[in-house]
Amino acid sequence: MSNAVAHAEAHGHAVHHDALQHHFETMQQQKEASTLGMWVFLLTEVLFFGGLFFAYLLYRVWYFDAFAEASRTLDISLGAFNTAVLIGSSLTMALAVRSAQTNQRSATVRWLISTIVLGCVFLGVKVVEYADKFEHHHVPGPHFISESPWAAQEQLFFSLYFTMTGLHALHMIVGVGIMSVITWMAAKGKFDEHYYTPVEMAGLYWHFVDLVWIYLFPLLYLVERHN
Amino acid sequence: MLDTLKLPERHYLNNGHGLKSWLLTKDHKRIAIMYLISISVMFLIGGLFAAAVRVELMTPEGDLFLADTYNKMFTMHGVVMVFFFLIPSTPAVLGNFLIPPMIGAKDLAFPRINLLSLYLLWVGAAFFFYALFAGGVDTGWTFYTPFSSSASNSNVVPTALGAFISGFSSILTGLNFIVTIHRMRAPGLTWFRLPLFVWAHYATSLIQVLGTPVVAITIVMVAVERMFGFAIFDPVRGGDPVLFQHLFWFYSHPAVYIMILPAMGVISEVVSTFSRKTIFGYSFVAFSSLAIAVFGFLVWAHHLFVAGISTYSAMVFSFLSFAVAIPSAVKTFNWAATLYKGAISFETPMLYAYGFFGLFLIGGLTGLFLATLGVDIHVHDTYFVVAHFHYIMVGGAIMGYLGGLHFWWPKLTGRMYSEFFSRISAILVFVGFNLTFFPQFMLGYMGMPRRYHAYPDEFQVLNIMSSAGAAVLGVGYLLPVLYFLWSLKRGEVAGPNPWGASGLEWQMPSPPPTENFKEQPVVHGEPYEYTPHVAREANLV
Amino acid sequence: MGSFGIPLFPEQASTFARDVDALYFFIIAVSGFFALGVTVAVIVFGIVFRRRHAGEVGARIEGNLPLELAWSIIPTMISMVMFGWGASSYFHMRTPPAEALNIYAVGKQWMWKFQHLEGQREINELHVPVGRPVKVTITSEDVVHSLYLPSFRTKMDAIPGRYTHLWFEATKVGEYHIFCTEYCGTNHSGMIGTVVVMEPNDYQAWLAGGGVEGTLVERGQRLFQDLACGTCHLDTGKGRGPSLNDIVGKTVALADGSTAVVDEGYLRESIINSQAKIVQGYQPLMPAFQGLVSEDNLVALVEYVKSLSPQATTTAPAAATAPAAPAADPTKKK
Amino acid sequence: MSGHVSPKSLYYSIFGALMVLTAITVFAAFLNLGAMNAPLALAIATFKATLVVLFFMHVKYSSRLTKLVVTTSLFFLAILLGEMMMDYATRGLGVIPPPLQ
Ligand code: HEA
Ligand code: HEA
Ligand code: HEC
Ligand code: CUA
Ligand SMILES: [Cu+2]
Repeated sequence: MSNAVAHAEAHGHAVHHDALQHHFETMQQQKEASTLGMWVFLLTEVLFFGGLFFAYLLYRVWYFDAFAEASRTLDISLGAFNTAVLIGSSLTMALAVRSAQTNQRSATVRWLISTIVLGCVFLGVKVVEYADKFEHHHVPGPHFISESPWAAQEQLFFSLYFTMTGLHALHMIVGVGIMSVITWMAAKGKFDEHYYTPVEMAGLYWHFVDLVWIYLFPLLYLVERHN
Repeated sequence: MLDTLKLPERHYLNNGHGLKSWLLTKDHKRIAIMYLISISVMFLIGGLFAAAVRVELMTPEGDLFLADTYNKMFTMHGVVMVFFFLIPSTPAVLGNFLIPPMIGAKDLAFPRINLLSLYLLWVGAAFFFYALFAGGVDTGWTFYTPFSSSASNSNVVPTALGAFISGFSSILTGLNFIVTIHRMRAPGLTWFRLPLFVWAHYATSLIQVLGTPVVAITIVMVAVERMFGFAIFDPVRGGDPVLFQHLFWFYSHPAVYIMILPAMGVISEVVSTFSRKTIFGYSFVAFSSLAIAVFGFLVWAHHLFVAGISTYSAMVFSFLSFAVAIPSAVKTFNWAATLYKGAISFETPMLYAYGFFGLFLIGGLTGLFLATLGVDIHVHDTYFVVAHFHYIMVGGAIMGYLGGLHFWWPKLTGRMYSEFFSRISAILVFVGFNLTFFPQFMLGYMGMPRRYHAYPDEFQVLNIMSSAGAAVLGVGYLLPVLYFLWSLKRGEVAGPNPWGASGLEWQMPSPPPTENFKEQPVVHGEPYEYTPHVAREANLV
Repeated sequence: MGSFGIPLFPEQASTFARDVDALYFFIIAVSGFFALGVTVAVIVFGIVFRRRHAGEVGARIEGNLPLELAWSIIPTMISMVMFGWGASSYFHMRTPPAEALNIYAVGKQWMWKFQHLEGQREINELHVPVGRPVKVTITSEDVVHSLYLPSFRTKMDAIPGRYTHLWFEATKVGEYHIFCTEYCGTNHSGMIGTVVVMEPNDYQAWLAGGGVEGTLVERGQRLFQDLACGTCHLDTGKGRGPSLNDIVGKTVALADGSTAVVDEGYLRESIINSQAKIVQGYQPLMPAFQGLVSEDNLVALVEYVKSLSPQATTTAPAAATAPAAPAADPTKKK
Repeated sequence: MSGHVSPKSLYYSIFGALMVLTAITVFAAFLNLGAMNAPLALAIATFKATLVVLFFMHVKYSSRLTKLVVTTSLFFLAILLGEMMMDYATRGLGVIPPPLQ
């Protein structure tokens, strides 16, 4: 995926680009390989989260009241805010890729940095939310406290909440890491309109992380908000 | 004729010396060799655990080891053999080495990722060894909850993380193969000109990338439950322990095809080469690999027939399990038909292929017993199941792997091994194998449960036969280590194409240069062309 | 039974045994046919078409469509026979007849505890009468176990938090193995026992010999009082909880709009974790008895609540499953 | 070989649509739609996901192979969710299937 081509030397020209690795014949082939590789990687990610989603789905059907009750303890405004932030970061990411495609180096860097900043905002909010959970003893395990009659099953919800959002946050941290490297590369002028695969691949990854959240938000925060 | 052959002056093995030139290599061939060494070590370790199991089972009483020790022995035997030996075996060694040359490429699409996946296997193994030296693990290779998540007090988390990490190694290998096969084929090499070995690996890779992530997340769920006291499968807090089994087998059933498909690919190559004939029904064999990969995902709950799943879904899963047997049947029949009117010779790889036929047939057909609901209720979790999967995994998959290793050894090293000893070993493995595992079918139907440290007296005779067989089998497996090592220095120089095979990989010198081909090869013909004309060109006459 | 001193088959001691063994032989025959066929073919080809000189190559045969079809379709059809036969015997094994004797089994690291309705309790030993269907309701107190009766050719996992069932009808007086076949930790291989099949009279005598604590229902009734269930569950239905009379076998409407059929699993869940399913018109007031009642006592409570629905537990289900019983009959005659 | 370059306006309008849809999800969660709450929320999420995949991730302009990979992932996800649900959904049905009764 992206790091496979990460060592690329820049300022190329169409005929024999410096970023072309020895075992590929053409830049086209190299780019197609990276793209396919990234998509196959995302495919594994879909199934990775798929297992978790099934566990969630099953218990939500079984213990709907407990899930509704537990979900109401989540802060909907923070959740919605974070959704907006993450979608915003997807926008900036898409624009970063576009700038790379059109060879606007400083715009690329600017959009990438915006994406990183938004990603960090998201993670910051997540920290606040987690802290709140610890404070209210909503972390499943021996210290879990809940007044509701569904205390036991609420732990299922919170276990899934922490696992799902935790893995999602982990993906974001990795994403921010990757993005920092790419920003640095972009600032160094390693990309041009013939070679911007790393930016594009990082973008695909980032959008995927966004996709996961698009589902997590309603599933975790909005189980049953009326009444 | 062979005396005139010389090793090429420059090849991948002498292109760079010292540890660093190996550890930092991006050459798929060197990575394959490192895999070969790693998994051979793991196989010996797994085999030693098996030996311990067999020695304990010679007497009905649990007298040699404590029950806990015994439980750890078979658990670590299963974990090592499945996650650290058999899943990486054929793909990571032979596939890694051969797929690029077979499709006329210089390397895999992502050489660094290839190296990374080797490192991940090592890291995973390191976790496993940590667990081993910290006292081992006793959950069985299946890690069933709630035993693994709350009852066991052994090193579940490090072992599970070891399996998790080696799973990533497997995902990355599969990803690399998929991209390579899609994007790196030589001009003229259309899909239907690909060697069946490549088809088999393509199907394998699909399973690796689609299945492994699910077991990864399942392991994560067990780990958070164990480490943080979360509740996901915990029945006390309303979780469903059987959900774990669903998720686990969603991966682990397809995973058994990760183990067998590459071996099937090897068999296709070997059978064609040693009968000098094109594969009968090429496209059926090719598509049956894909069919196995896809259908393989539909049948997992046949491991759960008595685990409290609904009667209806048991019906569906049983039905689909029969469906997944059909493509295997198609393959078997096509291999047999390939032999018809061939020009067959019986060098060691072909002996292994014949061994594969016999053992895979028995293993596969006993899979039908297990897929049959009424019978599975009786034999589930007995030695019948143990015998079934050893027939396929040891009889089928390892016979295929060893056959492939003998077949391509001259390509890997440039030298031949001792034909005499290799035949002896092939025969020992076959005989020892049957002696070890056939009695287990009878034990299973008699009702002897698996994972038993002590058992009622009436089972002893068959158990002694099995243990005796294991000793023969152990010798059979040890021999190749010796003659392969011997061949590295003393073996006859093999030349580029000692078997007169038709694949692209045989057009490289043996051992091949780092870049495989000097010029990008262009493919004009069909695979498996064995006409008298081709035979002459390959210096067969 | 056996050959050369090696035993080959476990005893056939239940009505299932013949059925399962017959199916087993059928599959052996089919497998033997294919295994031999392929083996003979490859060996014969290997001899007849062996390479005679170094440059020889095989004939160029690409394939043959009719053959391919034949050897995909024929195995498919044969395997459908296996499937059908296997599935029908599975249904049979999963459908306890209504008149079956009820016995409860609780797995625990590392023992089997059995309870008879008459109040007999035993560990690692199970006494049953010959010639009478017996239904065992199984659960576990800790991890997954599996109750395996090889001479009866049946087994079922014991799953914590749930009831599962198996049934059998013993055909031969004698003693047979009980094994635990789901790996459950250190002493998994010690979790074994004996099922003692007795003549009905002996069985009655045996039952009479124990039961100091009274029948299961009586024990349940005592627990019901001790746990003060009756403070909420009044017979009038006017208490804080619904009346428990005549609920078994009925469909109850739940607060979330769904419905549930009242069976043993439902009763168990209602007691241990009552909030999972709230009966319509009631508040989630009932305390969860999880951890307060052992699985053994739960079984007694469940039996007691069942005894409050006299029609359901005796006549009603018998009527509901009556047509199924004759369907099961042909397999019973030997 | 620069691939498809979408106009900036497209990105902004997709962003706008996603924000609006998020608002609708939150709003709808507060309505009592009975059994329809969850399906609606999931339908909106799926619609949003589709927008992201097609436009932000350029699948609309990608090769057939990329589209194939996307469908493959959905197909196997459906197997995972569907076949497992099949077991749980049919557990309550008792043992004897109605037609055999
Ligand atoms: C490489 C590994 C491998 C392979 C390829 C297979 C292949 C098959 N397996 Fe096996 N299996 C395992 C490894 C494997 N298995 C393992 C490890 C376990 C136990 C795990 C554990 O619990 O620890 C297991 C357990 C297992 C079970 C669960 C048993 C239980 O626990 O109760 C079942 C049940 O259906 C099953 C069925 C099958 C079937 C139908 C096939 C089919 O794919 C076989 C197809 C092949 C043939 C059928 C032979 C060739 C065909 C012909 C010659 C034509 C004639 C055919 C017909 C008439 C149809 N296997
Ligand atoms: C690839 C997979 C693989 C392989 C190759 C093997 C190889 C062998 N296995 Fe095993 N086995 C499993 C996968 C595999 N197994 C799995 C998944 C389980 C289930 C675990 C669980 O229940 O959790 C299992 C369980 C299992 C059991 C059941 C334990 C139980 O349920 O209590 C037994 C018992 O006989 C057994 C035996 C053997 C033997 C004798 C070999 C032989 O083929 C090994 C031969 C190799 C050697 C012996 C080592 C090399 C030789 C030497 C070092 C020479 C010196 C040795 C001697 C002279 C003896 N295995
Ligand atoms: C504090 C009051 C209270 C006590 C004590 C109590 N219950 Fe309940 N029970 C309820 C209420 C209220 C309901 C209905 C709501 C629900 O389903 O949880 C109920 C429901 C049930 C049901 C399901 C009834 C149906 O019609 O579906 C069963 C069975 C049951 N209780 C058994 C018991 C047993 C056995 C005990 C004692 C161990 C017990 N209850 C103790 C209040 C109580
Ligand atoms: Cu209990 Cu094994
Ligand atoms: Cu399987």
